[in-house]
Amino acid sequence: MPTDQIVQYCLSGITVGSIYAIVAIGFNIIYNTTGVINFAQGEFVVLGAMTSISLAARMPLAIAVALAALITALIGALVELLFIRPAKQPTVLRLIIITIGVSILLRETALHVWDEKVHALPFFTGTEVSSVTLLGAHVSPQVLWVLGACALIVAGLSLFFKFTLPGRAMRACAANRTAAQLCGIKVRWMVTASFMLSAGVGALAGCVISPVTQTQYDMGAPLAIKGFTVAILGGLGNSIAAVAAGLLLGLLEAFSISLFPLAYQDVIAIVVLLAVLCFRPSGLFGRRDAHAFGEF
Amino acid sequence: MRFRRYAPIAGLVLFVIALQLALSAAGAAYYFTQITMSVYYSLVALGLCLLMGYAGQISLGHAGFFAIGGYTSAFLTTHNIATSGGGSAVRLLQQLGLLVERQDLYGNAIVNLSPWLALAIAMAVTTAVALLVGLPVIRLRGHYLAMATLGFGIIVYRVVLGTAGLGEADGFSDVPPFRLFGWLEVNGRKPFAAQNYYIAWTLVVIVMLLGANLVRSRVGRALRSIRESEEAADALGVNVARYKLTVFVLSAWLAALAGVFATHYRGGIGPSEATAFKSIRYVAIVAAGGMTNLWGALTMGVLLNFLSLRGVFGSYDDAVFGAILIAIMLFAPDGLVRVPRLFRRIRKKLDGSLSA
Amino acid sequence: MKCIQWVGVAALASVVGGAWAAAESAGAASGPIKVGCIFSVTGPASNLGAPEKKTAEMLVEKINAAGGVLGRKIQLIVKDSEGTPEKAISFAHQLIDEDGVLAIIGPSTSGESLAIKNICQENKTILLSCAAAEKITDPVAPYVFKVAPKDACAARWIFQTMKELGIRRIGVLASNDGFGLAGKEQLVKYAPQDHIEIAASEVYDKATTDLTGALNKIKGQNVQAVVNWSTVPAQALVAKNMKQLDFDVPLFQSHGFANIKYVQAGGAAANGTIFPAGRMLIADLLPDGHPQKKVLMEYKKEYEARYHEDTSTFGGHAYDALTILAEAVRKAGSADPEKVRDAIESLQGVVGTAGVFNFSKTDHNGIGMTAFEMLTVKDGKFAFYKRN
Amino acid sequence: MDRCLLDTQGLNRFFGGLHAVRDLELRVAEGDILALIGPNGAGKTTTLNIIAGALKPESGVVRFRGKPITGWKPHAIAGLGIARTFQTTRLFPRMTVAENVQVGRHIRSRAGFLAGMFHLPRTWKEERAIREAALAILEKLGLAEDADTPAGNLSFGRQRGVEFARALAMEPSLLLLDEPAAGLNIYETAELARLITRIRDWGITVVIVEHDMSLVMEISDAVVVLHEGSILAQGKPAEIQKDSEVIRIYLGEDHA
Repeated sequence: MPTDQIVQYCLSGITVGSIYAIVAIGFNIIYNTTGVINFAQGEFVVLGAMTSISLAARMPLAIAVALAALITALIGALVELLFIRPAKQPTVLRLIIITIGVSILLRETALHVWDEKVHALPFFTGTEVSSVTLLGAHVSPQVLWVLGACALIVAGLSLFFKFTLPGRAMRACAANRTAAQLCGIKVRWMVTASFMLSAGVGALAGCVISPVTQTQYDMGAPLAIKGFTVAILGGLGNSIAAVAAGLLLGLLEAFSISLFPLAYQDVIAIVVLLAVLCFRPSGLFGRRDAHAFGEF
Repeated sequence: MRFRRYAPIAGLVLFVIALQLALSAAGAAYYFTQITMSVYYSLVALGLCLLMGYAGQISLGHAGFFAIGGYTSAFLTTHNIATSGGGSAVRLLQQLGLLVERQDLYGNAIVNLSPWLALAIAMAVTTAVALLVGLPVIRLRGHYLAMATLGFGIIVYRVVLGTAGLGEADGFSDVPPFRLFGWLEVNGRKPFAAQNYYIAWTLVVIVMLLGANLVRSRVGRALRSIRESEEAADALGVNVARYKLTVFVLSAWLAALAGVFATHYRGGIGPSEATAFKSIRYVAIVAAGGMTNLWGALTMGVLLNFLSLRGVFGSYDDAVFGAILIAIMLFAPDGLVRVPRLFRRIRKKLDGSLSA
Repeated sequence: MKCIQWVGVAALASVVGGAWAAAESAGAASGPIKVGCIFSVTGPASNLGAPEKKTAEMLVEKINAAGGVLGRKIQLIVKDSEGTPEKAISFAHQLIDEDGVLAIIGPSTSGESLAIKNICQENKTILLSCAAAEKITDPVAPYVFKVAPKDACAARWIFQTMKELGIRRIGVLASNDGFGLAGKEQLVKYAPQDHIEIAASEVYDKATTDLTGALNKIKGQNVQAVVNWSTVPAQALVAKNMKQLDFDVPLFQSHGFANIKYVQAGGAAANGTIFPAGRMLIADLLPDGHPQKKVLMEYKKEYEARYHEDTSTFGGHAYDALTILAEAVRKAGSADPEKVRDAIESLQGVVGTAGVFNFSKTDHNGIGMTAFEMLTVKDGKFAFYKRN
Repeated sequence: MDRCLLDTQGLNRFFGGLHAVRDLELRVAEGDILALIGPNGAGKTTTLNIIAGALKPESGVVRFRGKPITGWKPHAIAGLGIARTFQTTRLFPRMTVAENVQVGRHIRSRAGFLAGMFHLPRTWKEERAIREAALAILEKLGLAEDADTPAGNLSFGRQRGVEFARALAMEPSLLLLDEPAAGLNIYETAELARLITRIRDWGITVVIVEHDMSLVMEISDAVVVLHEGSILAQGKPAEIQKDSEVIRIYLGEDHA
């Protein structure tokens, strides 16, 4: 295969991979604090994108995106307060089912608040036709924004979890909930904070990828499934690994197109997920026993 | 005393007959179609109830097994094997009477496998897939298990949607009826409505009989012990891996069986039967039924599917199932059908406070 | 016995349900003419079903306001099948056996239409499908009709335009829904006839986030043009990704692209796209004498005023179906299914949004090549495609 | 007197860098109560878990009645009649006490999926036998009146009793007890002592890991003192009490 085609497959793999990575980061935040995979994470991405699209019509893009992230964060807090907190010492099974129910409700509200049509946020730089050429291959500048946002969020979250008080408190909750309580950490509010943070990050992800992937009310679930795959592939809880795993999966999918029909692209991603789950549940980068406690 | 355990089954049979007579008398025989379809769907809920409610193993991909059963049977009973060589095999099947000659849409004669052979093959395929998926999956727990089963369901959906031989987006729409014995036939057309109503309910009554016995037996206790604490069950000599795998395959069979019969009854099957959301609906039904409660799963399976198939929820159909999931898990983890027990507890508390 | 308690409850619920429904199915001769609608208002095919439902409800009000048909009001019973055949079948039985409808409009997708084709035929209920697949009316079932334009005609128009541009070798992209599947079948069927070679073809899913990989694969086959056949919103990605890939060969779309939303989503990348479509999108550019102009302008005005959103050709299918049905009932002079069916078969020159319908015993679709115009997109708006 | 029921040879187990069990040579005589004692982290519970199959040793052999059972799965080892209790009681909370004990009868009954589904006469008899055996053990341990209450609702002490009843329902030949006295007051510990001696009188060999020295010294036939994964001393309780080495590692230098 000619080199520019290979590079092009790499770039399209990176484009898709960065989208999965930025969604996967959202899972790790909640997983790190509560030990639960939040099935409604995909819906935070959609809500963020849709809100910013509505706002972008009335205000400059940057403010619209920031405001959308804030609003979705508040929705995240609401979701935690209404649906997660009332559950008294829930088993993992019950929490999974609750988050599935929440994802359905959020999707239906998105349908009835907005509509079933497709929307897209304008490109941050350039337009639909502009493309950046790298080694003879072309990619939309928006992809660089997605990669940039990915790096920014990972760096920001690493700093937050390592050097700020609430960040360390959240990690304490993940490591040992009762011990954290004994140290005076209000665990219940930490969980709420983790939902807010994860919803905000999800919203940012939604806004950044919207020009590339477009946004529709029911795109949350398929995106969430790819996000899980990447989060688990990297090693649950570890967001830096999630970005690496995201790019890996993106490249795998991109190159799989050159061999298999596009229709089976998803099957390959899921087969990878099943393989990781069965043979190395702690993920490619997680330490064998790391998945016992979430570390960032 | 031994037959007291079969009273609920007898109650169910009486209800089924009474309902049929009442509806026929009231000239409302048109309900049979939607009831029959709901009953087939509740079969899947019963299988999932054994797996998720009793053995505590979540599965977000059980619609995949319904689709495997339905699609295998649909493909085998519509694929014209006269043209695909293997002459000797075809002659052998002919002698065994396992072939059916009929006309396709355009009127030219085709030869297909008999639905009985197709059913056997569908169940064999389901067993193979259930073992293939089950073996690695039984080692997983919690959200890893949820993810793996969700992944399995999506693979089935993608394969079914992406394969030309399986009709891609249109699926199958010309599946012949399934002639059981003599005049008994799984067929969606109006003259067969009452007959098919009873075929569906008979399947459910048999499964309820076997299921109710199973959950009260040694195996039922072992499954529940696995749900409560795998380590303790293992230490008591329960072969946790084998039991989880067996109940996984058993629930897959029930889903596939429902798939085969529903496909012949409706004369077709589409990829929408294998979506992740369809699996989640079964989970919602079992949860609403009270998880560890076969009767709950049956009641909610028939009732919720019947209402959904009648479009009572309109465009909020998905939202209703989402709300059920949340409400049950938050407020009534024992499900709705245990409500009588709830009243008894409240009454006991009231008597207690009154007499104290 | 706790089980007996809830058994009673379940029985009570369904008997009550039975009584409530029995009272509703009034006699067929007098009273309102019942028409059932099965649209996928939500779910994956909501971009087809939602406009169809809004259009049907709007048009029925208009017809009833003008005195209904033969002095009888039309009672619309709309069901949301979420694009799933199982619900379509359930609703078809319910509408036919329980509500005793004269005809069923919809379903929106091919899979559902094929699923209920036999049910409607056996129960002598007229089916006016809004889906695209040729198999709905081939083989012809007496009671089954189709209002969506033939994919074959759209494919032939594309190939004719390609022949004029000297294009021999093409790549095909299609969505994995009924519409994409039916279109791809016609492209493959008519390609040899029009000396076109399909070098590569890929099917993509509604949830696709990026198509650069697939387009890169097709670009590798050095094709002279790309045809995309889909109703799925992800199709706007095709134009964008092609531009980003600097893959500048003409992009042909199907009549599934005929929604201004996709042009807006495609932005500047959509310019220059060539596609066959009904005349709804360029109604204002039609010469005044054109038969469809009045119908299209009226429909656009009322729809946009009422729902504050652009019209789409899919919504138009519901408009045509209901118009044809009303016309047939007027012509048959009664609401008897047999007579109305014969009337439809004899209908000529019915002006609809998709084209002018001329039915016959063998043609249950009524519109052919004339239903289409080759259009293109010039700086964000639809325009006639003139080969310069 | 080779009445050795269970023995281990060269047993090793690591947790990361920690060498928890170091070439352990343990011999358990049939009919005895053997106590495994030693300071925290001496490898007592690790040894117990290896014998019960919950943990796999890096090297070494575990033999039961001379037959190697190293690395067997817990349910296979349980099938040989080796029962165990857990440090933190692991009952089946939402199942009734009777059902908990009935699961204990699992290895003593055979009805499988098919027999369970069809409920043939053979299964009736076995079910009745299981119910009666479970009730008998509950009566023996004085827990009969709680038979129908969910196990999760019982007090801590009674839950421990149910765990004992469940283990005894397996009619084991060897019972592994993991700190049964933890969290019990003096009266409950005394009652536990009487129970364990009764269990031994029923002919069941007992291996007990325990910190409560008065309980250990009162009921044990043999005591093994573990220190950093290997045996420091073993013998009759009286001898162990006087052993200077044991006192040193327990009470520190100046008391020796």
